[in-house]
Amino acid sequence: MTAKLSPTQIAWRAAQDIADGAYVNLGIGFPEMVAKFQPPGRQAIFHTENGILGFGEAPPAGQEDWDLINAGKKAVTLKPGTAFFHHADSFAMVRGGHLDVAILGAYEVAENGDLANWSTGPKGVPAVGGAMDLVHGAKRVAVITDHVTKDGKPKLVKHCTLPLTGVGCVTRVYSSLAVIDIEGGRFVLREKLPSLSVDELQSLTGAEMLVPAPPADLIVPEL
Amino acid sequence: MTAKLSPTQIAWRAAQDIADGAYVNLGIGFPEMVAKFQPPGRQAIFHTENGILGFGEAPPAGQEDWDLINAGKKAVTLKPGTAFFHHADSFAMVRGGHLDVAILGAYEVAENGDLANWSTGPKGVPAVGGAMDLVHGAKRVAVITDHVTKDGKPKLVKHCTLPLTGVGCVTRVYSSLAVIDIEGGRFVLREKLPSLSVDELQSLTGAEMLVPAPPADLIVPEL
Amino acid sequence: MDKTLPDLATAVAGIEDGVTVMIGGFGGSGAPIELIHALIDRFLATGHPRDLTVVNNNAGNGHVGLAALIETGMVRKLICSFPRSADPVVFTERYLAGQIELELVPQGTLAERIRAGGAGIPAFYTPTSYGTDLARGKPVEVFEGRPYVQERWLKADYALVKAHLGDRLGNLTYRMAARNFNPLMCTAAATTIVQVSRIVDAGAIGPEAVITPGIFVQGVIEVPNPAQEEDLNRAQARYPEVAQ
Amino acid sequence: MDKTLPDLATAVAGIEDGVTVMIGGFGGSGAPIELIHALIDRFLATGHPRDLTVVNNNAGNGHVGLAALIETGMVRKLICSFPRSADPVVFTERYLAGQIELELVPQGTLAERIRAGGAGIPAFYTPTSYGTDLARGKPVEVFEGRPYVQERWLKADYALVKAHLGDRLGNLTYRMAARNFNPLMCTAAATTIVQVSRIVDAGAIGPEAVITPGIFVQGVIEVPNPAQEEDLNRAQARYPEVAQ
Repeated sequence: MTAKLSPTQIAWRAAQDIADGAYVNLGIGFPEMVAKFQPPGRQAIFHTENGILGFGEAPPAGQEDWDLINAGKKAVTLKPGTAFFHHADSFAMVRGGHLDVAILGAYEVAENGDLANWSTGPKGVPAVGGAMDLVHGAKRVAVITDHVTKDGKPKLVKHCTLPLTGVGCVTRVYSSLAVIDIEGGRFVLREKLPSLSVDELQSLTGAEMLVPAPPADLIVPEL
Repeated sequence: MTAKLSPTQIAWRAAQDIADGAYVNLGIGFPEMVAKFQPPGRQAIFHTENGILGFGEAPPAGQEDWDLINAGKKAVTLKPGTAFFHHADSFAMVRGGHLDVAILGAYEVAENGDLANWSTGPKGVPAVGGAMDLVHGAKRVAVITDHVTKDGKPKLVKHCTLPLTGVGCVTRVYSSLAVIDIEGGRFVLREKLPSLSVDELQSLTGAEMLVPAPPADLIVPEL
Repeated sequence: MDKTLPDLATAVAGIEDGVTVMIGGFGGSGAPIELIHALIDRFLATGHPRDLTVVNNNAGNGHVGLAALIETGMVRKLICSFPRSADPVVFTERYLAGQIELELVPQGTLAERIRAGGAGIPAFYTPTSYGTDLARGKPVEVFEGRPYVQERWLKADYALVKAHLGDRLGNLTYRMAARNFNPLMCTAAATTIVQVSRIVDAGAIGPEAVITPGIFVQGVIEVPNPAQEEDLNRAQARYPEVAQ
Repeated sequence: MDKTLPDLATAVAGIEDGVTVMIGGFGGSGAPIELIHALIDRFLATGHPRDLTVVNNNAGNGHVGLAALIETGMVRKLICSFPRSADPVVFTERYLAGQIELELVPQGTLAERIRAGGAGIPAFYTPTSYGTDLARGKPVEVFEGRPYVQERWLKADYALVKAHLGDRLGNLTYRMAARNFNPLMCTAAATTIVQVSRIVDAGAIGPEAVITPGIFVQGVIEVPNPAQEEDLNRAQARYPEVAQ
């Protein structure tokens, strides 16, 4: 197995593209880690579906207030400038295009920007939450994901096989191996791990990557 | 000219049908007078389109606060329990069927409940305000009006000739001569001035009135 | 006019078999646990109400609140966006056994459908779910070159809501993110019953601080120190206390 | 991040010819008089912006604020519900002379169209205006046996808004019924510029007291003791002070 970035490192890389003052929604689970890695001097404002803008980090254990939680039902904290609102206003922010960035996990991303991240098929209990709203709302929809599945199959694919979350919505993928944009219905390689050749990366990717310029080295600190 | 009720007296009569605790919107101008005549022991809660529920009477002259006005741009006052909200929430109350009664003025009311009260035709500057929303929102839409125009023509008609405010929306008319319900697409006489015969009233009305039971006397105090 | 109710039993007494009940909250925050438990009490005593359609963002957690309501078998159908939680065993078992129907709705669409129900808007268009399984059978229309899915309003016979302060006219405030779906559900139900931590005099809530104006509220019941679902679940509570 | 603006001229500097500008307020309450006057100043100095489409509930009163904006000839089209006032002479003359276009919209539909613009909802159905002249040419659909008119969202390039308190992140409160259309317009414009009576530190507005969260606001300018249209009109003020 090739060396690859840890989830924490992928989150770090995604955080570097978030501008100061950006309004950002982080999907529940793994994407929540992005908040920890804001570059010095920048401060994003985080939105959560359940009606908070501008919340702070998790409180110390034992100091949770269960009326102050994020969409993942984890406790958060107040900061100066936090605002509360109801769910319809919250999704007006999402659907109305007021968020600058949404960062979500993925089961599959297709070269045309289709995303599948809510259902692994007819078995089990389906659950969608706010993902389908987020992918059509934020100005920029990015995905953070392992480049391949646990079985080694590409997660960046020609066509999604799993139920779609949204059509043509993803514009950038931060994977464990590369940073890939989606432009004009194609994967465009921007950065890759220096230890990996473009051919090796292509072999782990389910659709052809365009490489219009030599990809930059994807360099991430030990975390 | 037959004796008739003054606008103040029509407003008094309309006020008698408003239950304690009812949520009520009064159209701008003449209908606003209804608020003055709530029967003892009853307290309606008044709504105004520009985002106040539960406001109080006009302040003394010179004590107006021009951020505290009703839809007619007249100054009102706060009462314990007043609430402010924005215009979309205000019309959610209207359109969503949360008001018990709306009382409006009329140019014409047709026997099927059609109302014309916003435009006297293509001349001049048209203005509609909240009337078209109110007629399709409140649980009960009542009209207060002179029974005939200044020229003596019926305002209760077979078909409206002026531009409509709403279709089939009015259920009761408080006129200067009578109280008339609209049921099953027909005028139904409920009360009339004792000085007036049913035939006289019919001659001033532009469509046939049903009189299923002897009409009650419409008796209103001197005001 | 005084909308205060004497006790929890009275608050839920009117809810009949087969009705649709919106239940506020997002996970445990804003969940009207005591009202739900009062409804369970009534069912255990009388066998009613049953065959309920419940609208909530989630499907309950552990064995209290909404999960307990499902566990008693009172719920025929659930309309929600995310039937997962730390401990979703009650819903999961019922669902996989085919004992409860699920209508899965994207969260923002769920919120907007409830708002539409309260605002008298029978249908609206949203980009959400276009091209996905959740848009199946729904009309699609193109506006300004982009496809949108037509969604319908959602209304209820009852809403069970948790607020923070309430006055006798039904004006409400909420505590932090416990607001979530609660103000929307107040608007979309024919009868909205609210549990508040404290009933205050009219005027005690400033007119600019009112989040839900009283016009949307039919009954208010004071429940001081309401239980929080997360605390109950950490204590492994079950409702009713003796397992069935 | 700091959204405060240095002066009124800077606040309105980006507004170009031909754009759509939502202007908050209902009559004089909540009308951003100083922002409007700053826009007039710019037009008088530079000849721009002109050919504006303005969205407001009314059409101005007397010779200040929106009426003055119309009087200078900057407004090509007005979208409003009620172009009448105590002194509507400016709009009335222009309209009857065919010098300004009018799109008349029922007040609740106007509010909902603006909300829809801010909420990403391109169209919705309302019973309002069904069967009237104002529904002409609009699609009608029947839901549950009742006919509804399809209305479209309304968005703007700019919103000029009056609020009460604002912080540097753009969180806002409003004063009494001066709220009206202002919070909606904040959401529906690409760039929302707000005049506030006082700029306060982030955190000075409690998180439950925020009416417009900062995400909907691009610029905040402090205007202490803002003029009230009613007072200006009682004093028979004109803007600019020398009649044109």
